[in-house]
Amino acid sequence: MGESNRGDILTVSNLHHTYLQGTPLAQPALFGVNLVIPAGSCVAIIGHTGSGKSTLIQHFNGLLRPQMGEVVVNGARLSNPQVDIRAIRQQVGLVFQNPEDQIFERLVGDDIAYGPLKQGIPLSEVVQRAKWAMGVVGLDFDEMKNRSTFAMSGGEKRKVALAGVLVLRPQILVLDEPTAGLDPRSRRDLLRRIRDLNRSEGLTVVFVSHNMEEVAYLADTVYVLAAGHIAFHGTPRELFGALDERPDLQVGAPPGVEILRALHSRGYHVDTTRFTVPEVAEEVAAAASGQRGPAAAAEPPSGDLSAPPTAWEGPAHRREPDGRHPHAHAEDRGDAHGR
Amino acid sequence: MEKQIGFTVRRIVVAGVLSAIAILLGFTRWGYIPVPTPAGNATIMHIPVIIGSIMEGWPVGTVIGFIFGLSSFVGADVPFFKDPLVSVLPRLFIGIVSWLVFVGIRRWNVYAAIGVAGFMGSATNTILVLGMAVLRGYLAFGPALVTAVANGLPEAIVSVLITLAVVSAWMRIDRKGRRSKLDVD
Amino acid sequence: MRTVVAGATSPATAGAAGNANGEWPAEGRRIHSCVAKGSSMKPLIEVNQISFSYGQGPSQSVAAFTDVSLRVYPGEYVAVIGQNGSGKSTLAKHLNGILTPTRGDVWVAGMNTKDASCKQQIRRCVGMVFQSPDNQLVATIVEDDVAFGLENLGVPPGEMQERIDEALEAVGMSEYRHRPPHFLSGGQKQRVAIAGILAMRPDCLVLDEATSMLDSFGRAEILAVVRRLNQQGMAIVTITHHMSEVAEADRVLVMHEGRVALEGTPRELFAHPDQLEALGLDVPEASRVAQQVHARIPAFRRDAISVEEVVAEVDRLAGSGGERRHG
Amino acid sequence: MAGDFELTRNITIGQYLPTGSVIHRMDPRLKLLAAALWILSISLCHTYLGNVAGLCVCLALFALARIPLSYGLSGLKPAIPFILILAILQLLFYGNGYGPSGQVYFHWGILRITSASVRVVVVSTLRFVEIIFAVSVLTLSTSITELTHGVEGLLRPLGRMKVPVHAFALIVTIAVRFVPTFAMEMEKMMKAQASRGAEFGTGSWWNIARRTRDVFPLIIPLFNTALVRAEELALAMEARGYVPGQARTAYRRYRAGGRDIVMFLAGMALSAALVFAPFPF
Repeated sequence: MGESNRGDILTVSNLHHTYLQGTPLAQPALFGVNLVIPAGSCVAIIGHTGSGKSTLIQHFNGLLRPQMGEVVVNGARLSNPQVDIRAIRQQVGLVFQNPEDQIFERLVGDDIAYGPLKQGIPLSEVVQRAKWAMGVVGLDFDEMKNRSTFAMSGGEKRKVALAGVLVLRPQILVLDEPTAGLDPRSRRDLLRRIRDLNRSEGLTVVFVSHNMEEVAYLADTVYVLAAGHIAFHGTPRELFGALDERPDLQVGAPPGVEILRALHSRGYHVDTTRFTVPEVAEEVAAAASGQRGPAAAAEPPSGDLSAPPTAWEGPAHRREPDGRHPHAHAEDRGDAHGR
Repeated sequence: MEKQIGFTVRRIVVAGVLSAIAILLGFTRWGYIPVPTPAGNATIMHIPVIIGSIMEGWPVGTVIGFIFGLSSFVGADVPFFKDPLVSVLPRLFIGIVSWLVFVGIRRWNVYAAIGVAGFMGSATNTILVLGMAVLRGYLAFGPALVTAVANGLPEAIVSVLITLAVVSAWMRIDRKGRRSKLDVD
Repeated sequence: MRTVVAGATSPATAGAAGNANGEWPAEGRRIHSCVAKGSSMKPLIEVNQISFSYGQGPSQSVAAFTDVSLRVYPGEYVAVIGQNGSGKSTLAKHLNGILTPTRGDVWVAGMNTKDASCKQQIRRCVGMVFQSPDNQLVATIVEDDVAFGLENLGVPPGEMQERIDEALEAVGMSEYRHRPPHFLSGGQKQRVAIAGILAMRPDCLVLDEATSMLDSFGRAEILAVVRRLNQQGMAIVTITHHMSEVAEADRVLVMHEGRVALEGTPRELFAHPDQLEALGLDVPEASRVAQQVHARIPAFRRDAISVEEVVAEVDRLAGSGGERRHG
Repeated sequence: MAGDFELTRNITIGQYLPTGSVIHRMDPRLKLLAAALWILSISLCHTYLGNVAGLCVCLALFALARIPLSYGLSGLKPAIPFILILAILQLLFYGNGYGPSGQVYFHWGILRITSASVRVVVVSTLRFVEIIFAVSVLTLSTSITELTHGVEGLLRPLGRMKVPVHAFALIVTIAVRFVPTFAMEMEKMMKAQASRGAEFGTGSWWNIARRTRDVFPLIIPLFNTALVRAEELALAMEARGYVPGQARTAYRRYRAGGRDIVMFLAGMALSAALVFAPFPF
């Protein structure tokens, strides 16, 4: 957590927040949160209802200002009352959980254009940006721009909400439970698009999720928030490997990891840091055929990550070469074993 | 099923949620549009009453009006609203007037009927409340008239716009083929 | 698309009692195993080839679903799964007469849902929990909300207290009884909604996408409550698009574009991931793992659907190599 | 600035202050009825002395309810500018109005200050203070749930006369139930809009057009979601066996004890006295 390299686009240090501070109804929500988000990374924040995660993400774009501690976005300190908050909100795009609460125009096109038009951006550029944003989330510009926002499915609404934020051209995208309530197909589609945004467009993504399959699929770094402080920080691999020793995190593992943990606790020497379906199947197969000797380390991941179309495709870490990954060493799976 | 009179489940819930909005608007500053007059700010808290009576009939409008009246009575900062005859009684008529206007005009043009009902409902609120304030001796006629124009006019305009937007979308008589601002080609 | 799986693995076609009466549409053999528990009993809910369309007039009506049949026996756990727009939620609203079919009949405990005079009894028999936790609580205090249904049924005030206590206990919300609903989490509100139904002592609980607006913790809370109720003998019909909720059901109906596309036990369904995928549905991860292991080790059963079953299967196969285990 | 969005946490409907006094413990139906009668008689009383007496009774109520008077005064504070403006306007113009104008104290141009206008100013100011106090005692001593139960209980007997009172009670309950829900929804919408570049409360307050335009993208979705909620709520209520107009039993039963009745009768007597007693001036 101490690393503060040049590539950090957002840092939170020793952040405290208390609702209704100074009144008898004061409710403390955050106690000294520290968090570093490197540019271009994809960070998951996991936490129970009431863990303070929504309070935390509202600090990222200045909806809440630090009462104590500091939030720095691209070098701008949010505790400074003089900071240009509209610029911050343009850099940090925040998508809330419920799309109903963030779509307020009658027509899809108008809703997506709301932000840039408020900023006074010329219409021709707004149109260009909207085309781009809608394309990225998978909405057809010509077909959708004049559609009513009432007559949309849950998945479409979420895409409109996402496009309405992307059109601001943020550098950091913050998503609160981006897939809650979606059916599997829309969910997969949306997750793939978010991943593409992160991997191809280089957008920094921070998302809140309870779904460990999703975390495994998207995130390269995970923060677990519990009772207002960071209780765990590491890669998904490290998290899933540590669950046995850290029941306090109250994080449910993906079912594949559950299988490996159950096998591990029954004495099989399986590698509990593996979590994609092909990896888990490989471990299970090894265990079932009695190959999992006590000293055997896991084999390197097989190149064959082509799961059936339903599966989450492959592990979520392939970006070490550029060196931005904060925990590249953890990918060395031999050392993660048995932590 | 369509022919049911009295309070159907639907009418009860619509009256309930619209009353909730009327109360909420009163408790947040969003119910007010600041206009400096003796009656304080212009208000949009009566719009749920109008919407309720257009959508579900005058009894629903009257009930919402009553609840709106009570909440404005309890929460009033302006002295004469602490008189139930000013804050509650006139509000009972907003629903009836807007419903009558709506029913009267809708055979020609539903869209226009909603708009005019929005205007007349708002005007009813302004005229009856201020009229009652004059009758009860809180306001002289002159200031009341000034207030009626300064507050009543913006209230009525906002009321027309919101009522139209909400009711027409709900009745699905939205003008078809609306074009987004982005539709520039 | 009207996928019906040719009964490659269908173990129990003989048990499909409906076939004899010609009640199942003759569109091919289904993966359909008859209910083990209660097949001899009378069905609690009997849905006979119903269709439903929205809107009036043949010109502008939109079919929500066509030719759907379904029986729910006392104590059974049935899941209806499908994508958004597959007609599953509209079907749910037929099970207690909120909607009545355009064609065909729905019988609840021998009463036709079209019979207005039976409405109250049908509602007492089949309780329904809806999607949004906020939009089904009426009262300003938890216990008053639980009482709402009892007041409607005309339950004598003396009896109410006991029923309310019991219902709140069953969902684990007793300590919140004096709270206003807006201080509760989504999962807690949904538990209160279930308590409101339980207090009416129904024979069947229908969950109409009751978990889809909850986070995974809220969902786990609800599933635990539902499992317990089913174990105590209550029939459950759950409408969902979460495959993980389907694994516990006795029987699953897959709806697609207004028709029943697949039907069978969860195990039978999960054995056909390609078909489910074509219907836009997912297979639980444990099941996918089992299938991939099966591809490597043919002796490994491919139809394991839960974490426990996969682990048990490993134990079975590795049992011989026990010296490798150090535990 | 940050506090701008924390709507939910600042909204309390009702301001219940439990002290366990006799007023708090009074049957909410009788309390509500007595309060309504008392407020009505205050607004019907036009004499100086009567209103002074009424004010004394209101102060006594605070003592009886063991609620510090500061709570009543804090309700009064925001109203002071309005009271002043109104008093000045009335003093200056009311003398030209209708009705007996009485003795003229001051006359210049169109301005006439008469005994009648002085009376209007003093009486309406006093009346305002009395009603604020009376309402404060009621809301501070009765929780919002008790209030809705009180309304329902009061109206229940009317149901036999084919008045849809149960429907009304249910509407009030639903309204109270949904205020916090809508408040949270509004907070979320404001935050979502702020995140997309909207600025709330930065427009100058005299910039009416600007402030009004800000309101639309909040109010219209609020109505829309409310109506969607209403549809779902109607379904849920039907699924729980609610049939409008049908006889229902009641979970909450209030039984007015002797003390409740005595207090209510005392309230009635005071109300009657305020209206009918021949106050000399």
